[in-house]
Amino acid sequence: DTLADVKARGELNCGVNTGLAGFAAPDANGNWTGFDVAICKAVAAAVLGDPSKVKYVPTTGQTRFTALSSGEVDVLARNSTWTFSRDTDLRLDFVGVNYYDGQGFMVRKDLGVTSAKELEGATICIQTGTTTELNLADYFRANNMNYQPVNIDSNAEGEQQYMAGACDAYTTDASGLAATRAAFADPENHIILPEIISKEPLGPAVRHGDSNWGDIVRWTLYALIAAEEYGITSKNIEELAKSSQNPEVQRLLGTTDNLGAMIGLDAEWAKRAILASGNYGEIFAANIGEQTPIGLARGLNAQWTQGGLMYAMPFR
Amino acid sequence: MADVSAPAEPPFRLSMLIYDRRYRSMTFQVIVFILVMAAAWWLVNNTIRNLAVLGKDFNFGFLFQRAGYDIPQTPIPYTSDDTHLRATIVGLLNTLIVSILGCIAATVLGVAVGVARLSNNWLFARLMTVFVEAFRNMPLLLWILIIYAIFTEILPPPNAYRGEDATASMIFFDNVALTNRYTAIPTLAMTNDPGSLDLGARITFNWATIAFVVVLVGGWFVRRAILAWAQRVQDATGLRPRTWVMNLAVMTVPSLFLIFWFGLHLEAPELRGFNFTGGINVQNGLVALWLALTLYTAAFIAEIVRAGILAVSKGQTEAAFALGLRPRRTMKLVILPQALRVIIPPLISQYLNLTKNSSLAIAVGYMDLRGTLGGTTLNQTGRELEAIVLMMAIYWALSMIISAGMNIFNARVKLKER
Amino acid sequence: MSEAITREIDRSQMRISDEVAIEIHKMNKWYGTFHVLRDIDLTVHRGERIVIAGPSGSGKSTLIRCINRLEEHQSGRIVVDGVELTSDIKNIDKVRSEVGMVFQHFNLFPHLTVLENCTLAPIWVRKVPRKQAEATAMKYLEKVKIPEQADKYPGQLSGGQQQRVAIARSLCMQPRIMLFDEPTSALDPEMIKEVLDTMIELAEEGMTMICVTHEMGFAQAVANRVIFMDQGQIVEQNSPREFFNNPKSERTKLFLSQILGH
Amino acid sequence: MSEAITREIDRSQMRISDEVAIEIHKMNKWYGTFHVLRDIDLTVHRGERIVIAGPSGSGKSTLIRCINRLEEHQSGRIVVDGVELTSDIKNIDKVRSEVGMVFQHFNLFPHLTVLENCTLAPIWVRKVPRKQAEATAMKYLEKVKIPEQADKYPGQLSGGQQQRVAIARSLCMQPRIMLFDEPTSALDPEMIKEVLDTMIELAEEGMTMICVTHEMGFAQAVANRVIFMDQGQIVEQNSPREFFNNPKSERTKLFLSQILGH
Amino acid sequence: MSETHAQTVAFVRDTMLAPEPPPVAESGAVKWLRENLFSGPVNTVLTLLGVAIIWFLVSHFWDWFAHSVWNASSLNECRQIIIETWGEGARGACFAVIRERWNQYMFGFYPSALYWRPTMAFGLMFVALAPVLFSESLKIRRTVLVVTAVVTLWAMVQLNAPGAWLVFAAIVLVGGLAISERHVSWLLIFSVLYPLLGVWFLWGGSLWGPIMVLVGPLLGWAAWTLVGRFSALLATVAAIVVTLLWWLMFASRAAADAEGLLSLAIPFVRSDQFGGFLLAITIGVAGIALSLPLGIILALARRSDMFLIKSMAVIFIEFIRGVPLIALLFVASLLLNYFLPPSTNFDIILRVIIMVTLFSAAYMAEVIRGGLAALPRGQYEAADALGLDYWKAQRLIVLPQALKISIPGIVSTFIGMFKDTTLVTFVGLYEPLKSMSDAVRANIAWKGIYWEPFIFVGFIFFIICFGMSRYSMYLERRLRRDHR
Ligand SMILES: Nc1ncnc2c1ncn2[C@@H]1O[C@H](COP(=O)(O)OP(=O)(O)OP(=O)(O)O)[C@@H](O)[C@H]1O
Ligand SMILES: Nc1ncnc2c1ncn2[C@@H]1O[C@H](COP(=O)(O)OP(=O)(O)OP(=O)(O)O)[C@@H](O)[C@H]1O
Ligand SMILES: [Mg+2]
Ligand SMILES: [Mg+2]
Repeated sequence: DTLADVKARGELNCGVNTGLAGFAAPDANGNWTGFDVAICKAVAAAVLGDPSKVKYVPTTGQTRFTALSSGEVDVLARNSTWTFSRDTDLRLDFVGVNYYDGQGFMVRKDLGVTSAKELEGATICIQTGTTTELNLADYFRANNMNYQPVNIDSNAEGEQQYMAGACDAYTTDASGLAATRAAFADPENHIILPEIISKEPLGPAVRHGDSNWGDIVRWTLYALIAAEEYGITSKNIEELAKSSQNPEVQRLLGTTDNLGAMIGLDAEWAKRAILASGNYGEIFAANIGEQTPIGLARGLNAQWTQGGLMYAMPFR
Repeated sequence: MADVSAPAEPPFRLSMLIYDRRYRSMTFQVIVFILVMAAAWWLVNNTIRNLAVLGKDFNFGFLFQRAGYDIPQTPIPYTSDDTHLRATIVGLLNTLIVSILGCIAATVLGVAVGVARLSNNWLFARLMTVFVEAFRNMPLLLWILIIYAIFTEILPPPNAYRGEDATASMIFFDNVALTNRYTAIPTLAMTNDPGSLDLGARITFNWATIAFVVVLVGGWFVRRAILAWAQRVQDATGLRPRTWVMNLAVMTVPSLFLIFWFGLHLEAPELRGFNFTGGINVQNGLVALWLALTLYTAAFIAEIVRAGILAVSKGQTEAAFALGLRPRRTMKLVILPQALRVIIPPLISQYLNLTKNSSLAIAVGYMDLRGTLGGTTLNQTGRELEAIVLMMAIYWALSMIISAGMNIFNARVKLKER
Repeated sequence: MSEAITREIDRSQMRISDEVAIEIHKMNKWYGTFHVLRDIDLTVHRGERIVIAGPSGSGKSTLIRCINRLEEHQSGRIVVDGVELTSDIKNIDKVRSEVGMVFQHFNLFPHLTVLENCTLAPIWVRKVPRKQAEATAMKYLEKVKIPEQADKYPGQLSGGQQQRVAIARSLCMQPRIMLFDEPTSALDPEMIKEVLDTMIELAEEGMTMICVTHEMGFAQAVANRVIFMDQGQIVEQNSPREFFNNPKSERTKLFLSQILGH
Repeated sequence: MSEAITREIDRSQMRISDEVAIEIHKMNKWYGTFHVLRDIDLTVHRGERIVIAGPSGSGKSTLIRCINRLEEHQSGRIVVDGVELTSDIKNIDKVRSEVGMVFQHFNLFPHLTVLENCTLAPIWVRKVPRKQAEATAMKYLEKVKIPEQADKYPGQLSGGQQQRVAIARSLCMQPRIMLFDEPTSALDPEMIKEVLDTMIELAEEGMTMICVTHEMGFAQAVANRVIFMDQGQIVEQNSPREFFNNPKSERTKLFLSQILGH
Repeated sequence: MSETHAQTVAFVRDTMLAPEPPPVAESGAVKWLRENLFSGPVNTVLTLLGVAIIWFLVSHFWDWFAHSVWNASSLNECRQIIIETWGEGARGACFAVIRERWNQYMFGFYPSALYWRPTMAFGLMFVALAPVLFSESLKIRRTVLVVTAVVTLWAMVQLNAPGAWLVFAAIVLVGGLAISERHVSWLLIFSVLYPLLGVWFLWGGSLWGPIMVLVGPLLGWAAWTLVGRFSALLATVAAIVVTLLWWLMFASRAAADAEGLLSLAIPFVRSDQFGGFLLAITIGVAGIALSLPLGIILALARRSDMFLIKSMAVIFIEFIRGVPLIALLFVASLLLNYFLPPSTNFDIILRVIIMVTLFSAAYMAEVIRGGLAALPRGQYEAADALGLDYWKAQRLIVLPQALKISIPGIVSTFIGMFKDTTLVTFVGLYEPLKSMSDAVRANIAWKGIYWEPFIFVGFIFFIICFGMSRYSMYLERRLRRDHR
């Protein structure tokens, strides 16, 4: 029973990337920040009452799922794509999507390429051991094109190769491309091609078989998303908790109905989760949004009310 | 006087299991063996229980599923539609390629450097020392990364070869292009292609290749015969006939004939689209890995060679000189045969190390066994237990083959002593 | 160890011709700035047997190593068998095939059998057919009394046997001059005798020999001349009888008193 | 080397009791298929001093190594001080602490000082307190006349001194029987005397000793009995006087002529 | 004619010749050049080649080095400074990243207020090593310890170590120095205690843990002496059983209880905060310290004449030596959880240390086996003849000598292992070379910096490994002299 374990331990073990700008990276003092890290903090706040009670377990592409299935981590929030086989064969449960991504290509402007369809025969840098590798193979196969893959081990290597012109195009999730491009000395000389060749719904995962724990993580994520939808922010949450008349908000913040009890938590769980690093929109804006160096637009990740896909199930 | 009669075997007592030397070691061995077996059983039992808890099984069936990923450099035909098994084999072949190339180059370079360190050229000996110390005292991973980065940073991208105002030009009579992705080398083409031998599973050998192999192997045997003949002549007359002309001819004449017969010629790579095509593009991952392994291992081999030569005492050289042998003959007849005995065993273990170290290939994206089976396949199928067990078994088998070779060699050249 | 010498040699049987075998004239040698050999003058006639003695570090080894150019001298002349030693390789080869050398530590080739040790140089330097080289080798192995060891490896022999193989190996090149550098000093006492016997036999046959040794019994029994060296120079030269009974120089006296007192 | 023996021993002072120290009965030993020791019968009384001689390879070393079970015998019996040597570890331990052994190559422990060499076994085997062990050790080091070397390491001593340390080390276990395996044959001639003197002193005190040696002077001076071995068998056994002056067997005569002639 | 002939050449030197300087052509710089650089056509070519290589390297990399920037807070700032100072298009290194992230490269994510703790542990390690590694020569020992003491204390002051601990470190360092002057072997006690102390300094927590670990062998020893009166074998068994029982059943509880009574705790630091060279050195040192005893046991087993024992040792050693370390690290991170009882989970660093230990133990066993084989048979026989049993003989006679002979091999195994700690990057630990640099690059300020971290990390590795290899060469020469 993961919940009991976590409570007994007094600490949430959260699997994260070893270092991906915007999503999860330790700073010089070992403090973790990032879009995925915020999920860990929210869950810890909901379950343990303290967003800092997280032990971050850096995982590589190879070790991430094993770390989860062996019980080394309780939640895996490591920009992992939700796929059929991972959900079934690997015995994981993806509990939701915190970022709708898609695989794209980045090329130099002076290459004169404007579409991925023009990449016949190109050399393409790709990180090994990810779904992108499979997508790329499928895409070129489907379009009857040839390409030369350059397998690289980490994002840093990929950037370095791409910068030196060792590959014509660099492919990874569009969010990663944007982050990478942002760090270039000359971002204007690089373009991200319009084709998005895959769906990459990234989301936190838990072990298969512990549905209650899965529910906690899932609804913590939804709480963050819903909070944005209802306009609950870390600034106004205390006030809304006292004064909001919206029954949906009241239920969410535990003013009426003790939803938390149904998942083994107390009434204020969602409030704490939102307080940890703000609602979904705040987290987005603080880590990867347009004001950050990474500068991602909300796009698909806008609320459903804004034409995006972020849609929290009702708290009822 | 003590009464000394014929010794009667004392009857067996339980305490003899501990106090009698004959039984004591048995007892000890049995206890340790039981403990070890118990530990092994414990591990296996845990594994079985863990697999059950996770709802997994131990099953190599995933090897026959579609792999779905591409591999940059494939010695045998491979597409993403092939199975994980074939990807594994591709990875193994890639491991073998870089290991064998590395062993050869490291030996050549290592011997050269080892000898150069003994040279009386002060400057060169010092330079070689710097080389050896630099490579021995920094992690191999660092060298792999650095060399790979040097390749990408220093060499021009393919499109630098493009157009009128190309900033780079091909070398070796426009046959080879060095780029920061790969080295484009010409392929061998034939005007008179004899067709291929199909071994099934899309593995083919061109008859021409087979013909060349036959010629080379045959040539090697003929060469041995020539050497034996030269030895016989020398034994009989004392004068050793010159054999190098014949030796050269044995290999080259048939080869030249075959080249002519098949109309063999080079087909230079050409820049088309983004990349060079028409030739063979040797990935920089391979070249950088190969170079790093070579340099790193060569530094160790150099030390082994140096120690081996130094181990042959100065007295041996002097004795040979005093008998009137020239330096070259002394090297060949006296120093080398003795030095080799000292050199070969650690040399082989360097080969072992090189083979194992080639598993760092992933750092430069070269898809070796660890990159395919232990990397992407493991990752895509989630079969970590099976994949790692299989991978370790393969590496272990490689090592055993190499060290078995070493033991045979050692037994053959062991010095006879009192 | 004078008891090791079993027979008194009939010196009258040994012929010394007037022909000069080795001529050394004002030869000097330095190691770096260290002056090892100073103004060496020495003439050896064919058939002479010369023993060189002297304290450790006096340059005895260096002197005889210069004679077959294992070391280079820096000034003066060395003429062996009419050939002057210069850096001309041909001359060096000529001299080396005339001069045999036996080392203190034998320096046999451990990877070759005794027979192969003995035939190596004849085959590769003298270009003798193997059969013939082997026959010669067996002849000399018989002379040193170990023909039955021909197929063993040096490592399997005792020290005395090894040194005798070394002597046979040198003899196989049929040299006209033999140099010995303390051939018995690395041997156990029982084995010294075997080797000295072999050397005495050689001496009886009239081989020109220069021998660095501290076996004074041997010197008295076979040498025509004893040369005493100190500090890189020849301090005294005399017949063995005179040398031992009536040493002239102070240094020689001191040296002899140490050696014989022991 | 009879000049090494300085004093003639007053034999009347040495007591040989009737008590049996070592009893060997029909003992046989093989190395693989090679029959090294054949039907050895030997009784040694307490206080006896026995010298074993014989050509190389005759099994002398093997015999005395069997007595403290460094080698295992395959048939027959060996009873030391009433304890029969079988593969029972307790018996072996008992015998080894009664029997001291001195090797040809000393086998001192180079990483320990002389004093530590001597106290090691008393402390760890006999469980003697360190202080007491050191006092005993100093006593025996004085007996072998090198107390001043106690804090040096074996590598800093001469061969003769090392061998005397080895003797002292054995004595520190206060054995009732001492075995010596060619204790002087690895020594330079000057040093042999020191060691022999020490052994003679031991003999005078009535220690039971079995000594493999070729020092015939020593044998004549101290032995009660000389045993001559050849091809793994005891060929002759006699008092030293009879043995040297009147050898019975042909082999003994031949052997003596070689040894003494040399 | 012969006799008379000898008479005619009689010669006595009355005045000894004085040594003379060698002829000009045989000395001085000219000779040196001729002999060492231009002694033949081949040599001349080699010399020119050497000069060409040096020229190539200098001309290509010098200005990059010369234009280094040491003070900037981001890569862009570096680029700006270089352009400002040396003009458009100038290339230059940006070593400012090292300056900025120095602490991270050294200590990983270790709490900065506690940096002094690993520093102290590292300094005290030299005191613990003094009797083992530097026992040979007083001079070296003195130099090493004085330098260690000064550097450690200085660094601790810089890192704001609390006064009490400064005093503690000073006492141990100076005390160690004083003791090592006369009785190095006394320091062996410290060497034995050091692993526990080191673990405590690095990870912190309660001192009672290490103390209770230590109590195990003490109880074992008590049991051994008690039972030893009856039977040596039983005593050994009793000692082992008591020790293990204590460790497995009681130690942790006793530590907790004792902590409740009297708190001896310093702040606890979790393994995941280890990184950089601290991690590399921790894994390296722990690996070597643990693999040494294991290697000894394996080596003894492999030389044993008991068939089963021997074959098990051979199988283990050959298996470990046959697979790449990276595969074993994968076992540590991916498979170890399968092999242990369900839902046991322990520290990844610990798991990696276990695998690294097994790996180097196999190599260590081979090194020690060489040392054992080099020991003359006479030593075994003398030990036997004195009545020492197998274990006493091994402990008192054989191992002290064999280990000493093996020190050079052990040191080079350690160098290899230390370099191999970089591979833990593949299991997600922050070793300095790749993971730490990647982590630094994951920060927007340093994204895109590539060469400088490599050069820096390589340089540190070089210093450490080169120092150790020189030291082991020195030992080798010394041993050769001693063992003539
Ligand atoms: N290669 C060398 N370089 C420098 N000095 C040398 C060299 N070889 C010998 N020497 C020095 O030259 C001197 C003479 O050496 P040599 O070996 O000829 O002496 P030796 O009379 O043979 O002594 P020994 O009786 O010990 O063999 C010694 O002082 C020695 O140290
Ligand atoms: N470990 C062994 N294995 C096989 N044969 C051995 C072994 N040790 C000794 N031998 C053989 O046993 C025979 C007797 O050896 P031993 O050492 O007892 O002779 P020894 O009389 O002491 O000779 P020495 O005077 O040379 O010491 C010899 O032929 C020897 O080769
Ligand atoms: Mg000399
Ligand atoms: Mg013997």
